[in-house]
Amino acid sequence: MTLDILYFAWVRERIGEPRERLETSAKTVAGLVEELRAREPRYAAAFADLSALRVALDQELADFDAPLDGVREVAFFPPMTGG
Amino acid sequence: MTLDILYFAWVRERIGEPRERLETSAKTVAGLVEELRAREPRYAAAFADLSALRVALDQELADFDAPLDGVREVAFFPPMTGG
Amino acid sequence: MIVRVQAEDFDTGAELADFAADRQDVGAVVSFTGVVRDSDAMLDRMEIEHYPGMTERALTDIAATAMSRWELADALVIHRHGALRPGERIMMVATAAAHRRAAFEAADFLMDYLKSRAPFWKKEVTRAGENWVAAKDDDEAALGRW
Amino acid sequence: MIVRVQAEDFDTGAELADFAADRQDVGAVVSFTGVVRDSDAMLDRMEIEHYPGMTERALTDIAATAMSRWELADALVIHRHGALRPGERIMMVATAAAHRRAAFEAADFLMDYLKSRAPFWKKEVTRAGENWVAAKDDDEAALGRW
Repeated sequence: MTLDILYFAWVRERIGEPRERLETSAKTVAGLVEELRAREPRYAAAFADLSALRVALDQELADFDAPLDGVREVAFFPPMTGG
Repeated sequence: MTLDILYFAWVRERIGEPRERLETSAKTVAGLVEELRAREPRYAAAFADLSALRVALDQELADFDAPLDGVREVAFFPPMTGG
Repeated sequence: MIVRVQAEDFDTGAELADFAADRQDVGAVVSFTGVVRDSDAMLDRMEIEHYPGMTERALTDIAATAMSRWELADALVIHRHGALRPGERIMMVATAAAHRRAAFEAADFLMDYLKSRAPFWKKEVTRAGENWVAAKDDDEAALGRW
Repeated sequence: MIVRVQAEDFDTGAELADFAADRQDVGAVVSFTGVVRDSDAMLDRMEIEHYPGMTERALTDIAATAMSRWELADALVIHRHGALRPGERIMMVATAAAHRRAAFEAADFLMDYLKSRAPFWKKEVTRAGENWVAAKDDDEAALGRW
């Protein structure tokens, strides 16, 4: 499965790029996070504390145990601070 | 004691004038109301139901049992509907 | 603190543009504008009577109470009197604060008090006749929120 | 319903002048404007990042929810992104309704949801350095009000 992975705010800064395309066989967001963490220290740093992160699947907020079935775009970011 | 008496909204319309000057020996607003009621049917009509009226003494909201001591201006009107 | 009672129209946008401008501690501005409504297309005009002198005093008291109860940078109240057509602005309030909660609450408070404690009376002149708008129990009860 | 996400400034007054104009059933218009605050004169600028696509979608969902929960004639949300100086407008919401309670509550609701559910992130760039503004527990808790 090919996914577009997007990073925002300090997640983007820690990982060093705003987006990448990834081939994965992960079934859930949590599985994808495990895969990313194992890649490089900058990913391990960005994903160290999941309670400080939010995830959106195809531009809708989701949980970390959500399945990736049929998903095209996954975004990781800190809690939002609009307004 | 000489008082300026002001009327607003439908109180003004029932009494037929916006203000008048009155010589009175009434001690309280309620006493003044009794005096006014006794004058003419239009006053009796305007003051028939005190629960539908509000009173201000020298431009501050007051109760009907408030004393008139030192007061210069008394205003009678229905509940306010600003905004 | 700005309190104005006037027959003339006002421009909500222009008032807001000037309001609390150049205050570096303002993060939130809330405004409320009241407009003459005509849901059933019967209204010719709304006539607003007031008590000159007491009106300014009551509005100033209400605004000062808001300034003391919330941390506001500024508060503004404008209320018109006279004959107003459907769609015309009747009044506005605005509040400026560091944070949104204070600005919202203070504007809400200003409106509740202005409705029931400022000496204005509205008469509707419709095709079917004239009638004084009655105060609503809800509006009096709303004061209990504060 | 109007939802705009833009880098350019907007004019609160001009937006309000056009908003819900010519609606005879509107008696109450509430607006909220958020401004870049600089209480201790340290801020150079606020940088607002967002998630193009999701932002418009999230704001539209939030505005549609407000329209369905309150009897609103209209709702408006404008949010800027990019670098903003102290005193610059960040965003505004406006609501129009027959009655004031609906207009106030819906504006308050829009702000609470927009704070915590729309994908914006603020970075403060001060003389002392840069830092991402942390989400407040209060802001998340505020959603429980609705």
